[in-house]
Amino acid sequence: NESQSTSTKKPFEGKTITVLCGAGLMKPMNELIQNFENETGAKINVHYGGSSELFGVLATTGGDIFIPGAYKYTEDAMKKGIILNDTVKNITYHIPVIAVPEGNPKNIRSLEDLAKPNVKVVMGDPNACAIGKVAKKILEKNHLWENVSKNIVVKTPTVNQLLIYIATDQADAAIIWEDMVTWAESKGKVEVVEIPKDKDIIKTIPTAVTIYAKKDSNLEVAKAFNDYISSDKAKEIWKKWGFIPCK
Amino acid sequence: MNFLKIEDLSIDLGEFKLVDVNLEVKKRDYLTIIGPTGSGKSILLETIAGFYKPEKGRIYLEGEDITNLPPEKRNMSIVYQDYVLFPHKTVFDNIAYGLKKKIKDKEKIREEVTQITEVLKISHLLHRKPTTLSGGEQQRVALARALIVKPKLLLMDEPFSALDIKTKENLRKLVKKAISEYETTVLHVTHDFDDVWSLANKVVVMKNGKILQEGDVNEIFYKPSINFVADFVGTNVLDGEVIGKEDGLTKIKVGNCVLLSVDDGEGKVRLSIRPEDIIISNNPIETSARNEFRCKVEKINRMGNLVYLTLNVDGIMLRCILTPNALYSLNIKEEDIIYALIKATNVRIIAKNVEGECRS
Amino acid sequence: MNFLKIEDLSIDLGEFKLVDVNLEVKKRDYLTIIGPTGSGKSILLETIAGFYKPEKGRIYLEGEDITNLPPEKRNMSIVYQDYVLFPHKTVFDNIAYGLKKKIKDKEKIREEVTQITEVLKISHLLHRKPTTLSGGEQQRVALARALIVKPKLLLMDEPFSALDIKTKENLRKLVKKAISEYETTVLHVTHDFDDVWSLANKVVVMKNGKILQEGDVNEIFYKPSINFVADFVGTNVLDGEVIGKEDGLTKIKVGNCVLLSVDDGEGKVRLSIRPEDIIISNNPIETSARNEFRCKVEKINRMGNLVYLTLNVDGIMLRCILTPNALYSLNIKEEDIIYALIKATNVRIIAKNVEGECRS
Amino acid sequence: MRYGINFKGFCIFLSFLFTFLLFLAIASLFLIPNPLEVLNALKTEEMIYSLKLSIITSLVSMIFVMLLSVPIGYALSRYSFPGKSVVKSILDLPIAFPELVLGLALLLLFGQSFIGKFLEDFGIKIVFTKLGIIVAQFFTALPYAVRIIYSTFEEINPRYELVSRSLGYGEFETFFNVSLPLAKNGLFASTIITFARCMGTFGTVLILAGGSYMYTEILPITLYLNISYGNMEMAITSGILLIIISFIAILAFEKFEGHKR
Amino acid sequence: MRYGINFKGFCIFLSFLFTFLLFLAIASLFLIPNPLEVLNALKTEEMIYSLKLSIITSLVSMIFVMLLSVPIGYALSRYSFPGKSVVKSILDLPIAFPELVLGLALLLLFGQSFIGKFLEDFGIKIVFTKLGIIVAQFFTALPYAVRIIYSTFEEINPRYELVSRSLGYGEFETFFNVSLPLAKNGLFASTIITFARCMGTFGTVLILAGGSYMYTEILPITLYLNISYGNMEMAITSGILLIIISFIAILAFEKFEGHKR
Ligand SMILES: Nc1ncnc2c1ncn2[C@@H]1O[C@H](COP(=O)(O)OP(=O)(O)OP(=O)(O)O)[C@@H](O)[C@H]1O
Ligand SMILES: Nc1ncnc2c1ncn2[C@@H]1O[C@H](COP(=O)(O)OP(=O)(O)OP(=O)(O)O)[C@@H](O)[C@H]1O
Ligand code: MOO
Ligand SMILES: [Mg+2]
Ligand SMILES: [Mg+2]
Repeated sequence: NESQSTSTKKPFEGKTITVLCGAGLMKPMNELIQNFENETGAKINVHYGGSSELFGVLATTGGDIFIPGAYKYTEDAMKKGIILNDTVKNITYHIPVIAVPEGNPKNIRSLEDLAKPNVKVVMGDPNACAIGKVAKKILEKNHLWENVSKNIVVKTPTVNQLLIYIATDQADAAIIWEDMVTWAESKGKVEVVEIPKDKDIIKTIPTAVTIYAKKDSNLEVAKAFNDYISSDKAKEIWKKWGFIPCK
Repeated sequence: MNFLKIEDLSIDLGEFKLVDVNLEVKKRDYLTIIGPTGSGKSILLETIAGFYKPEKGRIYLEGEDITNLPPEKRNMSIVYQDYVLFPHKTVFDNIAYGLKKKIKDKEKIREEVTQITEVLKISHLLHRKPTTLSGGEQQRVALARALIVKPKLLLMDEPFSALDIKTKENLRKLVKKAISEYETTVLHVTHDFDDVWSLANKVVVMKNGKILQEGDVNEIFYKPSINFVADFVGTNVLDGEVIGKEDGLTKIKVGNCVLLSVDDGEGKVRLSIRPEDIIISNNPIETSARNEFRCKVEKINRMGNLVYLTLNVDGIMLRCILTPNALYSLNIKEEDIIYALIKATNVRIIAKNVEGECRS
Repeated sequence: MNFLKIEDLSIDLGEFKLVDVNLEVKKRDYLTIIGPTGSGKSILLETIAGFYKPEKGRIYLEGEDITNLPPEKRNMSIVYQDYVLFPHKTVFDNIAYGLKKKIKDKEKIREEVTQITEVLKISHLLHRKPTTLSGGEQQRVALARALIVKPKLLLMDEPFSALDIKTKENLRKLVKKAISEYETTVLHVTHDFDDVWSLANKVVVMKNGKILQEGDVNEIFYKPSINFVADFVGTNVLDGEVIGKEDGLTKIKVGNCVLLSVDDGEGKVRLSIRPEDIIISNNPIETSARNEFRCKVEKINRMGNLVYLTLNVDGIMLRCILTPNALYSLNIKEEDIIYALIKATNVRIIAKNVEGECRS
Repeated sequence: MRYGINFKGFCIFLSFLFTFLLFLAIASLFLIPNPLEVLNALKTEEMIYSLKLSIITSLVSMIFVMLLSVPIGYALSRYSFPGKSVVKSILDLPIAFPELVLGLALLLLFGQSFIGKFLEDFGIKIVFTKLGIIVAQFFTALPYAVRIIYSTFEEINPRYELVSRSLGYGEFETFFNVSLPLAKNGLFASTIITFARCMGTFGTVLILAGGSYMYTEILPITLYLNISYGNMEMAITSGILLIIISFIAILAFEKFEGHKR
Repeated sequence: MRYGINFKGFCIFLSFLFTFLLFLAIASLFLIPNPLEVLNALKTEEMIYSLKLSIITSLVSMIFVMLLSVPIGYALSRYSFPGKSVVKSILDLPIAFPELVLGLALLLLFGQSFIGKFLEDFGIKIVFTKLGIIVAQFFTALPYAVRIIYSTFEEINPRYELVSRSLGYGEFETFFNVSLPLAKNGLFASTIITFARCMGTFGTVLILAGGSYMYTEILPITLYLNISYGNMEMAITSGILLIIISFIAILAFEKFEGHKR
C-alpha cells in the first residue's frame, strides 16, 4: 500500500494511537515513545495514570494499548473481552521491596521485623492495587500475615500513598515496588530494604493491544508499538531507568 | 388627540390592586398626582414607565399603543422617590448616562452636564459617588439625570421631598423653565400642595388604587367631587338643600343659615368652601359678598406662619385661615364674636342629590 | 445639668467636615435641626447615635461621657431618612424588634405593637415585608419602630417627608403626645418649617458642617443672627443705624424711613421683620403699632393658599404674606398704594455694629 | 423589543445548553451499567456503609464549615486589621490546590508534626481515621464558603446594623438578628457549594484518612476502590449514588431557597 | 462594650487561627524538599512547560467560565422559565462530583458519543488533547461561578435596571452598564474561585485530556506523575510552584478588589 511505496516516507506517518500507561513507567516510556515516533512517524498519545484509573478509562471509552502497573489489570481487561489476548507481552519485572523512612528509625532489616511491636506498617489494599495483593501473598508465604496485620495502620487503594506516607514519616515501613523508590532513595527520602529472592514474589508488567485499536483501524501501528517496547532494543532503555526487563 | 391615554388599567399585586385607571393627559400638561400614602401613586408611575406589566388595559402615547413596549422605547424618564442612583458611577456619569446613549460628542455631553448641574447647584459633586451624598443632593442628581435627556414624558415621584424650602423653590422654577423650554409633559407625584399650586395645571387624586377625581387645580381644590377629596385638600364641606334662586344665584339652606352660590343645583347638595376664602371682619360690612354670617371664634391655632380659626356659625363649624398680621389687626381672641364673609363664587356645589355621607 | 451636651465635635469625611459642633439640649427639649441640603444634619445625627467615631470632641448624655459607648448602650432610637427597615422581617417584627430585647412577654409586645400601629394607621400592614410598602408606609413603620422602645433620646431624620399633609398632621400630634407622655428628648432634622412651628421649642441652623445659630423657635425666626439664617427662614432683613431713643424704643434709620424697635442697640444695626407680621391696610390707621409706612405694591404672587406681596417702602423692599381672603377684603392690586404697619415688638435687632454684609 | 427578547432568549438558551450538556454527560454515566447490577450493588453492605458515611461526614463538615466561615467572612468584611489582604489570599489559596496537595499539606500538619502529636495526646487522631475525613472535607470546602460569605457581607449596608444596635442589641445579637438573615442568599449559595464540595472530596480524604475499605470509605473512595478491583458496575453505581444524593440535596436546597423569598 | 470587642475579637481570632493553620500546612510542604533541588527542578524543561501550560489553560478557562456564567447566572436570577430549579440543581451538581467522575462523564460525552464524533468532523478533538484540559477545567469551575453570580444578581434591585432602560438603554446595554458593575463583588469572588479552581483541577484533566508528558501536562499532573515514579522533589516543587502562582494571582485580585472600592 501507499505508505510503503516511497522508502523515504516513514511507515506510519499521520497515524495516531493512544497508549494508556502506568504512571510509574513514565520515564522509560517517554524515551521509548520518542524513539518510536522518530522511526515510524506515528504519533503516540500517551496517557499516564494509576492502573485503576487507566482501567476505568479503558473500560469506558477505550485506548489502543494498555500498559498497567501489574498483570492483574490486564487479566481483568481480558475477562471483559477488551484485550486482544494474543498480543499480551511481559515487559519488565516488578520487584517488591520494603521501604522505610530516612534513617530507618524502627531498624527494619527483614520481613520479620514488620511484625515487631510498635512498628507502623502501611499496606496497599490487597483488593485494590497490585502491590497490595503481592504484599499480602509475600507475607502469607512467609507466615507473617497474621502478625503483621496487627501493625497495619492503613490499607491504601493506591501505591502512591505508600510512598507519601513513608517519605513523610507517617509510618515505619511499607512493601512497595522497587522502581517506585529508586528516585526517592537517591534523594535520601526513603531507604530500601531488599527482600531476599526466595521470600519475595516477583511480578511482571505487561503490555497488550486492545480491541479498540481494531475499531479505530490502528491495529497495525498498535501492534508495532506493542512489539517495539517489548523488544530487545527497548530493554536497554528499561534497564537505564532501573527496571529489570523480562527474558 | 391625547398625548398620553390610559384605558382601564388594572394591576394586581396581591395585597394591593390598581383598579380601572383611566387617565388622559394632553401634550405639555403638568399633572400632579396626590393622594394619601399607599394609594398607588408610585405604582401607577412605574406602570407607565414599563416596570409592571398591566393585567388589563392599555396605555397609549401619542396615539401609539405602548402597553407592551419595553421601557427604553417609551421616551420617558423617571425620578424615583428613593433616587435609585447608580452607586458604581460618579455623579457626573449618573447624570451623563442617558445623554451618552443619544450623543457621542464628549465635549457636548460635558457642556450639558455642566449646565444642568450648575443650575441645580451640584456641580461641586460631579466626581463623587452617590453613596456619600446627602438626601437632598441625591435627589437633585436624580432630577438632573432625568431632565438632561429631555424626555417626552417626565415621571417624578416626590422629587422635592428631601429638599429644604429654598432649594425646593429654586427647583420648582427650574423645572418650570425646563419643561416649557423642552415642551415636556409631566406626571408628578407629590404630597406638597405648593407643588400643585405652583406647577400643575391638572390634578389627579388617588385612593386605594383608584382615581377619585381628576381636573384642573381649581376644580380639585374648590370643587372636590367627594368628601374624601375635600377632606384631603383641606376644604370645608357642608351639606344643604337648594331652596330657590335669587338674582341668578342658587339659595342653599345649611342648618339654620342660607348660603348663596354661583353654581346651579337642586335638592340636597354638598358645598365646598376653602378656608382661605373666608373673609373675617369685626363688624358687619356691606360688600358684594352676599354671604355674611355672625359667628363665634371657637379655637385659634398657630401653625407655622399661619393661624387656623375654627368658627361656629349657628352650629356649623368652618375652618378659616389667616396670617398672624391679619389676626393682629383684627385683634381676635377665642370666644369673640366676628363676622365671616363668603363670596358666592367661593361657595361651590360639589355634589348634587346627596343622600347621607358619600365617603369613598 | 444638660441632658445632652456636645463639645467641640469634629469629623472629617474627606470632602465634608463637621467642625467644632457645640450643642446643649435639656431634658424634654424638642430640638429641630434645619439647614440647606448637604449641610451635615444627617451626619450629626448619626454621630450622636454612634455611627461615626468623632475625631475630636466629646458627647455627654446625662453627664456621662458616651463618646466611645457602642450604639446599643446609648438608649437612642434613630429614624432614618431612607427608613432602613429590615427587609427580611415583617412589619410586625420590625416594630417589635427593639421591644423584644427589653421585654419577653409576647402578649405584652403584641399589645404595644397593636396600639402604636393603630395610631399610625399601619395595623393592616403588620404581616407584610417592607419591600412591598409605599414610601409613606415605610416611614411610619420606621417611626413606630423607633417610638415603641421609648428611647431617652429620639433622633429623627426627616421623618415625615414622604407623607401627605393629613397623615403628617396626625403624626405630629401623635409624636407630640408620645414625647410628652414618655418625656422623650428629640432631635429632629427637617425641611418643613411647619414641623418646627408645631413641634419644636428649640432650633439649630446648620450650614457647611457648622452650627450657625441655636435658639428657641422665635429667636431663630424673628432674630436670625446672620443673613444666611434670615434668608433661609424667609424673614426680611434690613440694615440701618440707630439714631436715638423714643419712649423707651430704639429709633433706627433705614434708608429714608425711621423704624422703632423694642430691642436695644446703637451704631449700625441689622433688623429682621417677618413677612407675616406686616399688617396691611388701605388707609392710614391710628393704632398702637408705631411703625406705619405708605408703600407701593410691587408684585403679588399666589403660592398655594397664600399670597406673597412685595412692598416698596421708599426704595426698601419688604416681603409680606397674606391669605387670599385678606387680599380680597383689602381689594389690593399691583401698583396700588397701601399702608404697612409694623409693631415695634416685631422689629428685631439681629446684629449690632454691622460693617457691610455679614454673609456667612 | 426584538433586542430585549434576544438577550433574554440568549441567556436562557445558554442556561439550557449547558444544563443539557451536563445532563447528557451525567446521563451517559447512567447508561454504562446494567440496571439490575446497579440494584444489586446498591444492596451490598459496602455501598450502604459508604453511603451513610458520606452523608454523615458531609453534613458534619458542612455544619462546621458554615459555623466557621460565617464569622470569618464577617470579620474580613466588617473589620479592618493589618495583613487583611494576605489573610484573605491565604484563605482562598486551597481552592487552587489539587486535592492531593491539600491532602499532603494536611497530612504534614496533623500527622507527625507538633500539632498532630499535641492532638494525639488528647486522644484526637486525625490521620487514617474517620475524623480525618471530616477534617479533609472541612479544609477543602472552607475556602469557598469564606469567599462567598465575605462578598455577601460586603453588599450589606452597615446602617441596618446600626439601627439594630441603637435599638439595644449588642454587636453579637445584631449579627444574628440582622446581618445573618440579610446574608441569606450568600449563605444559601455557600451551603449548597459546601455540601456538594464535601460530598465530592476525594483526594484530600484519600491522603489524610487513607481510604480504607469499609472504614474511611466514602462514596468517591468506593468508586475508586471498585475501579481498582476491576468492579466497574459497583464503581459506577457509587458514582450514580453520589449524583443522586447530591441532586436531591441540592434540589431540596434550591426549592427551600425559592420558598423563602 | 466588652461584649462588642469580644465578638469582633472572636471573629478576627478565628480568621487568624485558620489562616495560621493553613499557613502552617502550606509551609510544611515547603520544608520537605531541599531548596537547591527545588531550584534545579524549576529549571527543567518539563516544569517550565507545565507551568506555562497551567497558567495559559487556567486563564483561558477562566475567561470562558466568566463569559458563560455571567449570562447563565443572570438568566437564572432575572427570568423565570419552566424547570428553573431543576436547571439550577443540575448546574450545581458537578460540584459534588469527585473529579474522577466528572472526568469520566466528560470523556463519555466528548469521546465516542455522537457529540464527540460531530465535533471531530469539524476537526475539534477534545479527548487527550490540550483542548481537553480547557474543557475539563471549564466544566469543573463553571458550577461555582454560576452559583455565586446567580446569588449576586439576586441581591440587585431591578429598579436600577428600569432606570437605565427608561433612559434609553436596551436590556443588553443595561446589563452591561448597570447590572454587571453592580455585581462587582460577586464577579470578583467568582473570578478568584474560578481561576484557583482551574489551576487546581486534576482528576478531570487527567481523565479527559490524559496525563501526557510534556503535552497535556499541567502542574497538578506534573505533581502526580512525579510522585508516581517516586520523584518527590519534582512533585513537591510543582506543588510549591502551583501554590506560589496561585497566591500571587489571588493576592493581585484581592489588592485590585480592595482598590476598586
Ligand atoms: N410588590 C407589592 N406587593 C404587594 N403590595 C405592594 C407591592 N408594592 C406596593 N404594594 C402596596 O401597594 C400600595 C401602593 O403603593 P405605592 O408605592 O404606589 O403607594 P404611594 O401612593 O406611592 O404611597 P406613598 O405616598 O407613601 O409613596 C401600598 O399599600 C403598598 O404597600
Ligand atoms: N462618606 C462620606 N464621604 C464624603 N462626604 C460625605 C460622606 N457622607 C456624606 N458626605 C457629605 O457630607 C455632607 C453632609 O451630608 P448630610 O447627609 O449630613 O447632609 P444633610 O444635611 O443631611 O442633607 P439633606 O438635607 O440633603 O439630607 C454632604 O455634602 C455629603 O455629600
Ligand atoms: O502501579 Mo499501580 O499505580 O499499582 O496502581
Ligand atoms: Mg410612593
Ligand atoms: Mg440628610
